[in-house]
Amino acid sequence: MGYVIELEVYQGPFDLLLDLIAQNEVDIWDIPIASITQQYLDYLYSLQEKDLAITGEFLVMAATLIRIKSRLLLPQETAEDEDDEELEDPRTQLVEQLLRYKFFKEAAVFLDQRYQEASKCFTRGQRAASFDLKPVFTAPMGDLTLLELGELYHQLRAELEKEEPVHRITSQISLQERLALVRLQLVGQPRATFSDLIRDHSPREIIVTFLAILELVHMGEIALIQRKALGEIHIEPLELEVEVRA
Amino acid sequence: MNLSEAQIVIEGLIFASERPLSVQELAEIVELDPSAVESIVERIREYYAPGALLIRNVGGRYQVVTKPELSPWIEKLGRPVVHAPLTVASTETLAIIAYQEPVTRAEIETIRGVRSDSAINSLLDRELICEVGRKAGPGRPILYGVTEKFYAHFGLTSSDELPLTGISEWK
Amino acid sequence: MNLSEAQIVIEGLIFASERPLSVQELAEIVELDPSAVESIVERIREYYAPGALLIRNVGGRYQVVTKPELSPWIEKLGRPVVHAPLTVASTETLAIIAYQEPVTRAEIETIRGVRSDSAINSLLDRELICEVGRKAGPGRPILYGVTEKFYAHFGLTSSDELPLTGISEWK
Repeated sequence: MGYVIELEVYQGPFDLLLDLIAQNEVDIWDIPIASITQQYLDYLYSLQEKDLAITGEFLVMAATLIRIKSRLLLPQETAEDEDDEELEDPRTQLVEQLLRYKFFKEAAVFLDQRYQEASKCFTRGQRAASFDLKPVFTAPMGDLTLLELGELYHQLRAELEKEEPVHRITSQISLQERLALVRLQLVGQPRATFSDLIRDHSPREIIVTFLAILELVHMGEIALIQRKALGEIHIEPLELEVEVRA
Repeated sequence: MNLSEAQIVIEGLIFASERPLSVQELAEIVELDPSAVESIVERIREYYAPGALLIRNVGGRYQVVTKPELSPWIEKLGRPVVHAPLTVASTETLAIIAYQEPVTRAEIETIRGVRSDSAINSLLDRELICEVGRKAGPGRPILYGVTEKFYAHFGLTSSDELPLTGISEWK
Repeated sequence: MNLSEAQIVIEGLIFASERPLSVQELAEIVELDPSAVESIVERIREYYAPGALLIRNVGGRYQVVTKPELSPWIEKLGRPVVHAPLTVASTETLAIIAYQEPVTRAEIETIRGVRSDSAINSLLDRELICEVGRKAGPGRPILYGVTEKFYAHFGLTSSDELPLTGISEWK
């Protein structure tokens, strides 16, 4: 025969048969079953030669084709003795299946085109979380303040630094020492600035100083004043009388 | 609410909604007739005409999307590809479900001539199809149908938009 | 590309982007001067004026949102509102992301000393953080940053406005 079938990937036996019919340019209602069957089997052999798995569906179809072929070869009078349904062209049912599959195969091509076209249209990229410009958000952050968030972050960083194994015996600054130091620096001063207090400090010392300042705020000994965002933080010692009376 | 106000509200609703909105949903919110909503949507379409956006009707629901010709630019934003390409097997299976719904796995496999479990599972994972019930009879097999997402992904207004050519040849 | 074309492209980009876009990003994509982009954004603002949308500047980046006066209508779409306060774990995780962004989960977990998946997921659900990219290197881990919602909540325009940022030696 010398007919070479490319080793295409077919979705199934219907797909393969439709391709063979198309390649042979024959009328689907009058399939030359003998030659198509041979080409079908050749394809399966070529798969086998390439060690490619042949699924059961392809083998079932091979059997069907051979059965149809043999039935077509039977003399007409024998066929007339058979049941009514056998009077029909044995190819008819197969052709109907093929046409039905062909329809959906074409519909799939249509869908694929629509899929690609539709994917060119982009929906809104962000969730519409922010249609309300008013800054009244009770949820989702509750009453968390920005300063609390900042303090929390620095506490976490400070804890991380503390947890680091200290191999160097450089000055280990304790919070208590730093607390005392900050108190000392504030004695007799109306105020100090944060940058004064951390001058020449290592990052680790800054953390501990910062924590000491937070601690002093917590104890009500000092107040922190920042006039503008990113501005200098002023530290003012508070009168402790109130504390004493309470 | 007059028509111009309704137009602004409907535009905002379609924009802000996380999913495409039907005429009925819009009509209920703005308390207007569905036909009035439809004509307002047409007005929004005209209003959008000179810009980047368009109102798309997917499965009878409205959605704002960018015009397709802008896709080369928008792809530069590196938005992850949400819809990985479908395999041929999945697209064929989807076509059968779209036309024949509700349909069982066995019916799909009869038409395709091959096992279609993995195609069905992949379509279920992508939420393009869903189980819509059980067929009466032995084994009560699962019936599949397409989802709203199917219409959105394929930019189809309704199943009427599926091509009919050749359908009479076998139906 | 002329100005009208650029206007349509920029409108589409701002609409489709998953995060607010800066003038620089837009300028790079459309290959125009930042000042030209700024004037185009003003033109889009004017174009949007009669409708439901507006271009908002969040932290120096543009995004499309619906006009605030439409919120009573949009709330009728039934967007879920979660009132549960943040857990301590989530708050800590948020603090780290706000100050250290972009930051990976592993980096967050190093600082907190505990697994932080569920805190991260909860923050993603609340849209206080989002994925901002991938870190170069093995596994290309996801990088997290805070969202425009985070800034909006605190009325910030950029991360420079976070308090106590002077102590940034660790970065």
